[in-house]
Amino acid sequence: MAEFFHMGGYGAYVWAAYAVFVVVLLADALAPLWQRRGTLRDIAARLRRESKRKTTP
Amino acid sequence: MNPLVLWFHKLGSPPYFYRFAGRFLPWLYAIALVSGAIGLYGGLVVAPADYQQGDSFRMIYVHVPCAWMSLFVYAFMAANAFVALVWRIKLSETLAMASAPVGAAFTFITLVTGSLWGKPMWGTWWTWDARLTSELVLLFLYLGVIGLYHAIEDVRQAARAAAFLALIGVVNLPIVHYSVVWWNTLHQGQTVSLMGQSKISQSMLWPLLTMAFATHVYFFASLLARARAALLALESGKDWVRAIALAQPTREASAHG
Amino acid sequence: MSAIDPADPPPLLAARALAYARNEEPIFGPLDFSLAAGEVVLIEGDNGSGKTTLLKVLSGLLEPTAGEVLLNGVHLTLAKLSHQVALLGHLPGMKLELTTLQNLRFAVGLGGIRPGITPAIALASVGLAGYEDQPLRLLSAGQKKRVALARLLLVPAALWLLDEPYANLDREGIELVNRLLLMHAQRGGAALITSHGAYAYTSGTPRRIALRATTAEPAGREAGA
Amino acid sequence: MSAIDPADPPPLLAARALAYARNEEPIFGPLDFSLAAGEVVLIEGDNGSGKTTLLKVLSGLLEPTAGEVLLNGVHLTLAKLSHQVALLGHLPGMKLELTTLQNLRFAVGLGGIRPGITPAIALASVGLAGYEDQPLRLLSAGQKKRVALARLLLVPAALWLLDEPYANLDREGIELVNRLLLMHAQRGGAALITSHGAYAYTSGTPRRIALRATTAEPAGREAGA
Amino acid sequence: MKPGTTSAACVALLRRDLALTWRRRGDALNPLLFAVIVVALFPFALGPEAQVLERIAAGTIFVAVLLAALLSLDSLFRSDLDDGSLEQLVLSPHPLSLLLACKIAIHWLTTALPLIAIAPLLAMLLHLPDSVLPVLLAALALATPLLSLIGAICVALTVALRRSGMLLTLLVLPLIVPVLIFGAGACNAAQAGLPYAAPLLWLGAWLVLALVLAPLATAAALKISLT
Amino acid sequence: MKPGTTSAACVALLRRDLALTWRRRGDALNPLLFAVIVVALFPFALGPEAQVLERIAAGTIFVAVLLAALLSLDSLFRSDLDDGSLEQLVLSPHPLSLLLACKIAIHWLTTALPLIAIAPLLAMLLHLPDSVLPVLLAALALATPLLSLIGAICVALTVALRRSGMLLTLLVLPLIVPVLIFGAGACNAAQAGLPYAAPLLWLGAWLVLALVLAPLATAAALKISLT
Ligand code: HEM
Ligand SMILES: Nc1ncnc2c1ncn2[C@@H]1O[C@H](COP(=O)(O)OP(=O)(O)OP(=O)(O)O)[C@@H](O)[C@H]1O
Ligand SMILES: Nc1ncnc2c1ncn2[C@@H]1O[C@H](COP(=O)(O)OP(=O)(O)OP(=O)(O)O)[C@@H](O)[C@H]1O
Ligand SMILES: [Mg+2]
Ligand SMILES: [Mg+2]
Repeated sequence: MAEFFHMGGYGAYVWAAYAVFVVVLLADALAPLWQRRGTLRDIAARLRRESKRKTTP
Repeated sequence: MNPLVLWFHKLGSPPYFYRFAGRFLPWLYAIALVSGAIGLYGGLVVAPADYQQGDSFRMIYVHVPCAWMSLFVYAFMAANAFVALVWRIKLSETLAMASAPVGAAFTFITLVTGSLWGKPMWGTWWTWDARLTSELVLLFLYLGVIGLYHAIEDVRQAARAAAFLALIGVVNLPIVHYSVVWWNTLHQGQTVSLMGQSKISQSMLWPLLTMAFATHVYFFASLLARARAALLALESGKDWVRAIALAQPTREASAHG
Repeated sequence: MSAIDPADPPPLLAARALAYARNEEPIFGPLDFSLAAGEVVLIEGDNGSGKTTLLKVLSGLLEPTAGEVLLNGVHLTLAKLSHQVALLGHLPGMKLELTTLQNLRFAVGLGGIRPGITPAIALASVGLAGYEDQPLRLLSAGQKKRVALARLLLVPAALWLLDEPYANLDREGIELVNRLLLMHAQRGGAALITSHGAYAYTSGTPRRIALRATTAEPAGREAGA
Repeated sequence: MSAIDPADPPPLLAARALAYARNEEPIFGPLDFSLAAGEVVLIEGDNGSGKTTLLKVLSGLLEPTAGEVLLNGVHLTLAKLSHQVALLGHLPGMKLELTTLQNLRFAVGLGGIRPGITPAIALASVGLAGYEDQPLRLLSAGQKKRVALARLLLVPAALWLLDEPYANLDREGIELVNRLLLMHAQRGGAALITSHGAYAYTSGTPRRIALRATTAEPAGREAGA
Repeated sequence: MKPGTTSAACVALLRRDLALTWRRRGDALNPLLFAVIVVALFPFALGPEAQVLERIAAGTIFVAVLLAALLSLDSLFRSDLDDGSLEQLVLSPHPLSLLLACKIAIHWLTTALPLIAIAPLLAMLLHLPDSVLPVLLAALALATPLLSLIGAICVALTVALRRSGMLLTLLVLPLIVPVLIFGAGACNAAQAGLPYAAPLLWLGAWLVLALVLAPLATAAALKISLT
Repeated sequence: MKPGTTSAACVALLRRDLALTWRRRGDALNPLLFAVIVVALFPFALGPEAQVLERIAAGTIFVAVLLAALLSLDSLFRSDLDDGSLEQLVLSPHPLSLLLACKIAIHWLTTALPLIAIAPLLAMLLHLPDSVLPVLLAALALATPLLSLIGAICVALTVALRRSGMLLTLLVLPLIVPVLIFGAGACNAAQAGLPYAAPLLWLGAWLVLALVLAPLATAAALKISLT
C-alpha cells in the first residue's frame, strides 16, 4: 500500500496531479448548483419586492 | 415534419430544454463518475509502470484526457458561437458561454498536470516550447471569453460579443495540436491515434480511453447544468421561471448586497 | 399590409406592433402608431416608462423584440432606417475640444447637408452667432444643447427624434425648439419628441403617444457569477 | 457689517458682494443676498448666466474671487461652509453598481443622519418603496434623480443647494420636489434652487435672484501653447 | 434630401480626428514617454551590465512599444462613445468599416509612427548593436499596424465597458503573440547573424490579410456591442 | 443637526468600497492578468533560453508588478470623480486625508496583495531560483504599498484630467525609480549570493514615512485639482 502511494518516488507529483484534477472538476461541478440557487433566490426576492411595489402607491 | 427535426425545434425552447436537461443530468453525472472510477482504477492500479518513466507516466490518465478536452471544448464552443452569431439562436449562445468555464477548467488542469509531469521528466516546471506556450495562450483565450462575457451588463449582448471573440481565437486550435509537428518541441509527439496504430501498449491504452470517455460525458453534464442555471437567469422574467422560483423553499431570503 | 393605395400617400413613419424587451422584461408594450409628413408627435410617459428606449429603437440603435417599422410605406431594415433619421439624445455627439463650427462641419461631412443652409447660418438661427470659434467645452449646459439643435437644421433627415429637447433650456431656448419644430413640419418633415408633459409643443395641439410604465421590474444581472 | 442686533436673528445664509471670475472673465457679478431660515429662493437666469457656478461657490467647491459668505451671521471659511450644506448637482454622487439602499446608507455614514428618519423611510417618501435592492444602474434618469432627493432628506444639513432639481422628473416628481422643499422650509431649513423659470416652486411666490448673462463672451484658452 | 458622399465623410472624419489629436497633443506624447520609461526601467531593475542589456535589448524594446501602443488603443473609440459621436457614426449612411478604417489609420499615424521614430533612441539606451537597428525598425513597421488592426477588433468588443483598459490587454495578447514572436524573433536572428527575412515576410503577409479583414470585423464587433 | 462620527464615516467608506470591489470583481482580476501577460511576453520576445530568463527574472517581475499596480491606480478616484462621489467626500465634515487613507488601503488590499500572491507563479514562469523567492516577496510587500501611497498623490493631481492613464505613469515612475532600484536590487543581490538586508530596510523606512505623509499630501493635491 505504501508502495502504491510512493509511486516509485514520483508519489508527490502523481498524487498532486490527481488531486488537482479532482478538486478543479469538483469546483466546476458545484459552481452551477450555487449559481442556480442564487438566481432562484434573487428572482423570489424580486417577486416579493414587486408585489410590495404594487401594494404601496 | 421529421420527428428528429421536431425534437430539435422543441429543444430550442428554454422551458423544454430546462426540463429535458434536468431529466438527463443525474444519468450523465452517474456515467461520468462510474467510468471515471474505472479509468482511474485501470490507470493507477492495473496498468504496468512504464519502462522509461516508471510510475510517473500514470499522470497521463489525467493529463491527456484533459488536454484533449481543452481542445474539444473550444471547438464545441466556437461551433456554438458561430451558430449563435449567424442564426441568432439563443440556446447556442447559452451553450457557448456555458462551455467556456468548463474548457478553462480542463485547460488549467492540463497546464498544472503537465507542469507536475515536466518537473520529474524534464527537470523544470515550465519551458517555453511551442505546445506549452500555445496551451497557455488557449487558457488566455478562454479567460478572455469569460472575462468579456461577465464584463458586459446586457446578457445577450455579452454572449454575442464573447462569441465573436471565441470565433477569432479558433486559429489557435491547430497551432496547439500541430505544434509538436511544426516545431521541434520538448513535448512528446503524437502517441495515441484513433485511426492508425497507437504507440502505446493495450494495457496502458484502455484506461486512457476510458478516462477520455468519462471526461467527455462529464463535460456534457457540466454543460447542461450550467446552461440550465444560465437559462434561469436569462429568462427570469418569464412565467415558467417565476413558477420555479416560487416553488423554491423560501428560507429567510435576504437578498441584498 | 404592403398593398398601398396610390391615392393615399403612406405615412412617413409607421410602427406596427413594435415592442422592446430587455433581458425578457418588456420595456414598452406592442405599439401601433403612424406619423405623417408635417406632423409633430409628443411621446409622454412617467419616469421609467421607456421613452428613451423607444427613440433608440426607432433610430435603429436598438433592435425591437417584435414588430416592424415602415418608412414611407416601405419596410426597412434597421440599418437602412437609421440613415433617414436624425437623433438628438442625451449625449451631444459633439467634441468638447472642437469649436462649434468645426463640430457642425463634421456633422455635415458625415450626414450631408440640406440645400440652402450653411453651418454658420445654422449657428445664427439657434442664437449662437458670434460663438463660431468657441470650443464647446466653454459653453454652459444650455448652450451645448443649442449647438446640438443646430446640427438638426443642417442634416437632410426627414424624421427628427428628440429626447427631452426642452431639458436644460431657458424660456427663449424652449421657444426656439418650438420654432424649429414648426419650421421642420412646414417643409414636410416630421418629429417625435419625448417630454414629461410639463413643457409641450405649443403650436396647435400635438398628437400624443402615451407610454405606461410596465409594472414588471427590469431584470439586470446582479453580479452574476 | 458684523455688528449683529441680538433681537433680530441673523439670516441663515448671507452673501456680501460675492463674485466669481474664471480666467479674469466675470461669470457672475458682485451679488448681495440673504436667505432666512424657512425660505426657498429661486435662482433664475438664462443659459450660461452662471447659476451652476454660483451653487458651486456657495457649497465651497469653488473659491469666490471676491466677497464673503456668512452662515448664521458668522463669517465662514469655505471648508467650514461645505459642512453645513447639502448640494444636489448634475452628478448623482451615487454608485450605479450599488443598490439604492446601500447608496443611502453610505451617504448617512458620511454625512450623519437627521433624527427620526431611516434610509428606507426616505426611499419610500420619494416614491421608490420596493426598489430598496435595485442597483441604481437599472433605474431610469428620473428614478435616479429621486434617489438623490432621498439623500437630501437623510442628511442633517440646514441649507439645500439644488441645481435644476426639476430636470428629468415627471409631473408627479415635480410635485414631490415642491413637497420636499415645503417640508424642509417648515422645519427651519432653507434652500436655493436654480431653474430656467418654466417650472417654479409653487407654494407661495418664492423670492427670486436673477442672474444676467454677462455680455462678455467667456474667453477660454483656445489651444493655448 | 441627399446624404453626402462617402469620400466626403471619410475626409471629414480624418480632418476631425487630426484636429482632435492636435488639440490633445499633450496626450499624444504619452505613449512615447511610456515606452521610454518602461525601457529605462530595465537598467534600473537588472543592473547596468552591458552584455545583459544587449542580449535583451530588441525583445524589451518590442515589448515596450507593443505595450505602449496597446494601452493607447483603449482610447480609440472611448471618447467617441462617451460623447455620443460613435452613435452618430453608426447611424451615418456610409459603410461603417470604411469609417473605422480611417479612425484606425489616424490612430496608427499618431501613436505608433512616433513610437517607431524613437525606437533608435530606445535601442541606444539598451546598447542594441547598430547592425540590428534596421531589422528592428522594419519589424516594428510591420508589427505595429498589425497590432492596431487586431487591437481595434478587441476595442470594439469592449467599447461598451467603462474601465476596460486591462481586459483589453487580456483579449489582445493571445492574438498578438505570433506577431511578437516573429517580430522579435527576426531581430534576435539578425543579432545572432542568422537569416531574418522569413519572419518579416510572414508579418507582411499577415498585415495584408489584416488590412482587408480587420475593418470589417471591427465594424461587426462594434455593432454587436452597441445594440 | 449633528454629523456622524469620523469613524462611522471611515467604516461606511470601507464597506462601500469593498462592496464595489465585489460587484466589480471581474475588474479586480485584471491587474493580475496584466502582470502575468507582461511577464509572459518576455519569453516570447527573448526566446526560451532558461539562463537568460533566469538572469532577468527578478527585475522583470518587479517591473511587471509595479506597472500592473500603477495602471490600476488610475482608477483609484476615477469612478468617484465621474459620478460626483468625490465631491461629496470633499464636502463631508470629516478629515479628507483619513477618508483617502481608507481608500488607498482598500486599493492596496484588492490589487497589490493579489499581485504579491501570484508572484511565485511569475517566478516559476521565468525560472527564478527558489532561494530568491522569499526576498522577492518581501521586497514586493514593501514596495507595493509605497507605490500605492506615492501613486495616490499623483492620481489626486491628475484626477481632474480625463484620460490620465499614461500621464499618471509619467508622474509616478520617476518617483518610484528608487523603490525599483532598491527592491529589484535586493533580489539581484540575493541571487548573486550577496547581502540584501540593507535595501529592504531602506524600503521599510520609506514606507513608514509615506504612511504618515502621503494621505495628507493626497488630500491637499485633491483639493487643488478639484477647485
Ligand atoms: C505544462 C506542460 C504541458 C502542457 C501544457 C501539455 C499540453 C498537452 C496538450 C495540449 C496535449 C494534447 C495535444 C493534442 O491532442 O493535440 C498533450 C498531450 C500529451 N502530453 Fe502534454 N503537456 C505538458 C507536459 C507534458 C509532459 C511533461 C509530458 C510527458 C513527459 C506530456 C505528455 C503528453 C502525452 C503523452 C500526450 C498525448 C500525446 C498524443 O497522443 O497526442 N505532456 N499535452
Ligand atoms: N441599461 C439599462 N439596463 C436595464 N434596465 C434599464 C436600463 N436603462 C433603463 N432601464 C429601465 O428601463 C425602463 C425604461 O427606461 P427609459 O430610460 O427608456 O425610461 P424613460 O421613459 O426615458 O424615463 P425618464 O423619463 O426617467 O428618462 C426603466 O424602468 C429603467 O429602469
Ligand atoms: N469649465 C468651464 N470653463 C470655462 N467656462 C465655463 C466652464 N463652464 C462653464 N463656463 C462658462 O461659464 C458661464 C456660466 O456657466 P454655468 O454653467 O454656470 O451656467 P448656467 O447658468 O448653469 O447655464 P445653464 O442654464 O445652461 O446650465 C457660461 O458662459 C459658460 O459658457
Ligand atoms: Mg429618458
Ligand atoms: Mg447649469
